[in-house]
Amino acid sequence: MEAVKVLTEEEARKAQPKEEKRVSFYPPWPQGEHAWAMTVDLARCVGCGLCVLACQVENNIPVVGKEEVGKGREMHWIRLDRYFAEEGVFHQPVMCQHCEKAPCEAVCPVAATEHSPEGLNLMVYNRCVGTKYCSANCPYKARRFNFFPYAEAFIGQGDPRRAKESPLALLMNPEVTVRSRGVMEKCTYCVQRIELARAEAAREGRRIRTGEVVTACQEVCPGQAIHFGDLLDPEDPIHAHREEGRHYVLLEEVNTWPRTTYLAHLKNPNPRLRKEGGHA
Amino acid sequence: MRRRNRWLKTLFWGSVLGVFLALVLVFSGVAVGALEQREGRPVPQPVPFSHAFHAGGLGLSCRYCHSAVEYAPYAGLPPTETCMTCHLYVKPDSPNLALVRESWEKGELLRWNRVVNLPDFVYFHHAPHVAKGVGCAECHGRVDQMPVVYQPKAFTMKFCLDCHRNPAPRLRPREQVFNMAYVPDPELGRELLQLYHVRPPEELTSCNTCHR
Amino acid sequence: MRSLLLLALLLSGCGWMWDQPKVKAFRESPLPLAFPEDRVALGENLDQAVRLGLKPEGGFAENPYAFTEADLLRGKALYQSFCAICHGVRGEGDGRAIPLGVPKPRSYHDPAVRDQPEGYFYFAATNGFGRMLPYKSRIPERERWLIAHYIKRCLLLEACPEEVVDAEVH
Amino acid sequence: MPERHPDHDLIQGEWTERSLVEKLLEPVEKPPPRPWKVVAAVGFVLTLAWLYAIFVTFTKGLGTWGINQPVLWGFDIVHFVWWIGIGHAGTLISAILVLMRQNWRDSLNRITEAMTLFAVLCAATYPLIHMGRAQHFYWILPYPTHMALWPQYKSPLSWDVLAIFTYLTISTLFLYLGLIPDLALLRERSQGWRKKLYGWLSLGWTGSALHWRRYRAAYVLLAGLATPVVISVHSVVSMDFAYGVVPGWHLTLFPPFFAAGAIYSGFAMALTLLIPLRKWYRLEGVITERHLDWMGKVTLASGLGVAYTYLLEIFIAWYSAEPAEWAQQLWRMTGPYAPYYWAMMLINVVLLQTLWFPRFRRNVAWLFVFSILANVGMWLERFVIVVISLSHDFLPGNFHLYSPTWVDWTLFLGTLGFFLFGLAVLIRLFPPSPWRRCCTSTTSLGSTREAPCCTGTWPTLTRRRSF
Repeated sequence: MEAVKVLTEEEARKAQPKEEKRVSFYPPWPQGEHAWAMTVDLARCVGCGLCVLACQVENNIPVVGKEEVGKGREMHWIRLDRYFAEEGVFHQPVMCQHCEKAPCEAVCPVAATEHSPEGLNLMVYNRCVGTKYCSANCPYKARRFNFFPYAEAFIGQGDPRRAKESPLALLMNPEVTVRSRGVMEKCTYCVQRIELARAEAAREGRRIRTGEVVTACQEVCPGQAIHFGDLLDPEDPIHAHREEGRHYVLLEEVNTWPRTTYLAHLKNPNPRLRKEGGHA
Repeated sequence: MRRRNRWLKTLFWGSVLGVFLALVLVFSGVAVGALEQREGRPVPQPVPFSHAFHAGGLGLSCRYCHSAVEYAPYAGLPPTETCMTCHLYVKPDSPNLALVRESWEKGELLRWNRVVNLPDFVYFHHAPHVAKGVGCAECHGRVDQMPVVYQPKAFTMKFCLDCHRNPAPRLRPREQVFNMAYVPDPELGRELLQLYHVRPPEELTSCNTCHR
Repeated sequence: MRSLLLLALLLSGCGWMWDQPKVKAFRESPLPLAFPEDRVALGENLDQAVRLGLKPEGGFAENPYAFTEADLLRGKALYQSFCAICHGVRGEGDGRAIPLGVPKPRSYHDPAVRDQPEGYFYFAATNGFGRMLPYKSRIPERERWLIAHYIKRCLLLEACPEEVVDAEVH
Repeated sequence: MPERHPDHDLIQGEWTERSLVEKLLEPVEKPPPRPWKVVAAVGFVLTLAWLYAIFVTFTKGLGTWGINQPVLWGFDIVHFVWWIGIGHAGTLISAILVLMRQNWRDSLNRITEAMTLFAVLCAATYPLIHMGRAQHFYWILPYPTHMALWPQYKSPLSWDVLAIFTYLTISTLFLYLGLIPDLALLRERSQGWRKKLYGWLSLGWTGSALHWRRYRAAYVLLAGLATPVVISVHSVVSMDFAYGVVPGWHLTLFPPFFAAGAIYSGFAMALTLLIPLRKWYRLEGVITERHLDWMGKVTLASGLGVAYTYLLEIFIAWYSAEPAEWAQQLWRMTGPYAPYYWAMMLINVVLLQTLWFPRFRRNVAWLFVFSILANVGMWLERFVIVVISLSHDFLPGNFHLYSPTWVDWTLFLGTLGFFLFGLAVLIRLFPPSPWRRCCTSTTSLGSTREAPCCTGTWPTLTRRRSF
C-alpha cells in the first residue's frame, strides 16, 4: 500500500508499467465507442489547487463554509492529499477514480450510481435517495454528500428559499445539476463536456475528435499534470502515459480497476545536498 | 354460525382479497405513471397564436420560428422580430397582435407560456435528435393540427426509454424530420440506424445520456 | 408553522431538483442582463468579409465557404424553410405570404439581382433589405452563406444536380 | 382439593387453572402498579422528543446529525443494528424454541414477541430517516414505475428492506396469533370499548376443540416459516458491512457473528425487561428463576459466539497481512476510540464468563446488571463496527472522527422511549403471559390428539357466561 510512489530518474527509466492483476467475479461492462480515462502526473503536480477551483466553478460545487469543513463535510470533488516525507511534501489530487469494478455501484439500492459503457462511473442525482452507502464503501472516499441544502444556501446567500431570485443563480453552470439536499455527488469526468462534444459531433455527423473533450481540471492545470483521454483512440497521448514505467494505480489491492491512474513522483536531488544534508 | 363470525369472515377474506387486488394492480403495470401524468391540456398563450394556421395552413417550417432546433439543446422561441417580419404588413392593426406590437415598439420580451417543461435534472439536446432523424412529430405530435398547442404525451422517463431502447421504428430520413405528416417505416428505420450511426441501446440508455 | 409547511412540501412527491436555482435558456433571469450588440462568441469567424458579406474595399463578397453538391440539398431545405414563404419556391417573389399582405419582393430573376455575387444575398439575409427584416438571429452564418449559394447556384444559374431539384424537402 | 395446574413442573407455587388465569390477566384487568405509570410517562415524553428530532432532521437536513464525510453512517446505523438484534429474542423464542419443544418458552414468549415487534419498529425508522431524501424511500421497493427502473438487487440495502419487512410481518403475526385465545377470554370478561376491541381482534374464537387444532397447526407452521428469519435477518444486516471493502467490515465471518450477537443482545434485553416486570406484577411464580437460568444459558452460548469472533477478528487482521486491516485493528485498540473497544471486550468477553457459574446465573440481581451491561456491550460493538471502521479506512486524507449531536442522542433516547411506551401500552391491553400455556408446546405439538389442558375449562374461566 503506497499512495504516492516516488522514483528516482534511474528507477523510472528501468521500471516497467505495472500490469494490474485483474480478477473479478462480475462480467465486463458492455464497451461503448469511447473508453474515457485520466492520468495524473505527480511529478508535474505542484499542489496549487487550481484543479480544485476549476472543478468547483465548472460543476456548481457550493462553498460550504468553515464550520462545515471543520466537521469534515467539504464538498470539493478533488481533494489534494499531502504526504510529508524526507524528500519533501508530495501532493496528490484524488478525485473519483471511475473504477471499472466500482464498490460504490454494487451497493446502491436504487441504482443511482451506474457504470456507463464508456467507463464513466455515473452519479444520477435525481435517482439518489441518500443512503450514503456508496460513499461508505468508496476506498478513495471521493464522494461528497449534501448534508444540508448547500447549493441553495450558497446561491441564496444563506437562505435556501431565496436561491431562485438570487443573482448568484447566474453563477451556476446550466449544463450541470444544482444538487439539492440529501444527494451524493462526485467527480463526473465533466460528463457535461463529453455530452456536449458528442452532441456537436452528432450534429456534424462525425466522431468525437482526439482531445476534443477537456475536463475543467485539465484545462487549468499549470503543470499540465492532468490528462483526460480516450483509451480506444489510438492517437490519444494517454496511451503514452499509461505505458510509462511510472504508471501506477492508487490502492491497487482493493481491486477496483480505476480509470484514473497516476504517474509516480520523480525525485532528482542534488548529490551535493545529499552529502551535506543532515539526513540521508 | 353467529352473526359476528360471518362479519369477521367477510372482513378477513375481504381484506385478503383487497391486498391481493392491490398487489395485482401495482405489479400488472396498469397503474404505472397514473399519479405522474404530465401530458398537458392546451396551454393558453398571451397572444392567440395558432400553430394550425401557421404551420398547417400556411406551411411554415418548424424551424422558421424554432430556429435553434438544429444547433442547440433547446428549439428556441421566436423573438418578436420573427413575428414582425410578416406582421409588419399582414394584419398590422389586429387587436390580437397588440401585445406583439407593444413588444416590438418597446423592445421588451414577449413572455410566452411554456408548453413542455422538463425537470431541470433532465438534459435533452434537440440537435442530435434532429441530426439522427427523429421527427418533431415523434414527441410533439401533430402540432400543425393544434390551434392551441398542448403536450400530447407524458414526457416520462419511460417515454424516453421506450425510444432509446428501440430507436429503429421511430427514425425517418433527415429530410423528413420537419414533415409533420410523415409516418416512419420500421424497415427503413433499421437502415437509417446504420446510416446515421445511431448508438446501440445499451449506450443510449446509459444514465449520462439524459442525466448529469 | 412555516417549517410545518416546508415539511409538507418536502415530503410531497415532487423532488427537489425539478426546478433548480440556475439560469437556463428561456428562463427568467434574476438580474436584467445586457449584452453589447456587436458581441462576438467564442470561436466565431472574425473575418469582416465573411461576417458582413462585404469586401473591405467595397462591393459584395464572394462565398468564403466551399460547399459541396451534397450541401445544396440542405441549402434547398433552408431556402424553403426561411425564404420561400415570401420569395417563392422559384425565387420569383410569389411566396404564400404575399397574398396575405406582405409587399411583393423583387424576383431574383430580375437582371439587377441576377448578376450579383453570393455576398449580395448573404448581406440581405444578414442585415435585412428594404422591407425585409434581418435573419441574422435566426440562421447561423454558415447556413446563410449556404442559402445564398443555393439561390445563386440552383435558382439563378440552374446548375443544380437533378436530385436536388427533384428532392422533396421540409 | 383444587386440581393442580397441568404446567406445574414449569411454574412455582400452588396454582389452579383458575387462579393462574386470574393472576395472568391482572395486568390488564387491575389498575396498573406505580412503576407502570412512571415507565409509560417517561416513554411518552421521550417519544415526543423523538418525533421532534425526526421533524428537525426532515426539515433541516441530515447535517443536524454528527455524521461527516468518512463516517457517513453514525448513530443511525449503530442503532438500527442494535434494535434489529434486540428483536431476535422474540423470534428465537417463538420460532426455534417451539420447534425444539422447549416448553419453558411459554412463560416468556408473549413479552419477548412484543419486544420484538417494537424493537423492529424502532429499527425500521432508522434506515428511513437516515436517507438524504426520505420522501423517495419507496424507490427501494420493487414495483413497475413510469421511470422504467427497478431497485438494484446487488445492493445489501435492498435485501435489508425485504428482510426487515419479513421480520416485521412474521413477528406481528406471531404476537397476534398467540394473543387470540387471550383476546377471546378477555372479550368474555370485559365490558364497553374493551369488549368491542377484544371482540374484533379475537376473530370469533370460541375455544372449541376444532379451533384449538387449527390454532396449533397454524402455530407450528408459522414457527417453521419464522425459523429461517431468525438466522437470516441479522445475517442480511451483517452483509451491509461484509459486502463493503472498508477494513473492519470486509469479513466473511460477519453473518454468523451477527446472528449470534443478535440472539445475545435479544436475550440481554429480554432479561432487562423481564426481571423488573416479574417483580412489579408479582409474576415470580410464572417467570421463575429456572426460566431466568435458562435464559442465562442461551445468553452465554450466543455470547461465546460473539466473543470468539472478536478474538478471531484480531487474528484475521494480523494473518491476512492486509495493511489496512491491521491498521484498522490497531486503531481500534489504541486510537482515540480505544476505551469503547476495551469496554466492549470487557463486557462481552470477560464479564460474560460469569454466566458459566450457576451462582451468578441464578443471582437475579447480577443477571439484571449483566443484562444491562450486555446491552451496552452490544451497543459498543455496533459502534466499533460502524463508526470506528469508517473513521479510519484506506487513505490518511480521509480519516475523521465522529461525534454525535443532540439530534443523534434524542433519536436514540426517543426510540428507547417509544419502545418502553409501546410495551407499557401493550401490557395494559394484552396480558404479558399467555393463559393457555401448554397448548402450543410439547404436549400438543406433533400429535393430532387433543392435549388434556386444551379442552373443557373455558366456561369456568369467564366471569359471565355469554354463550
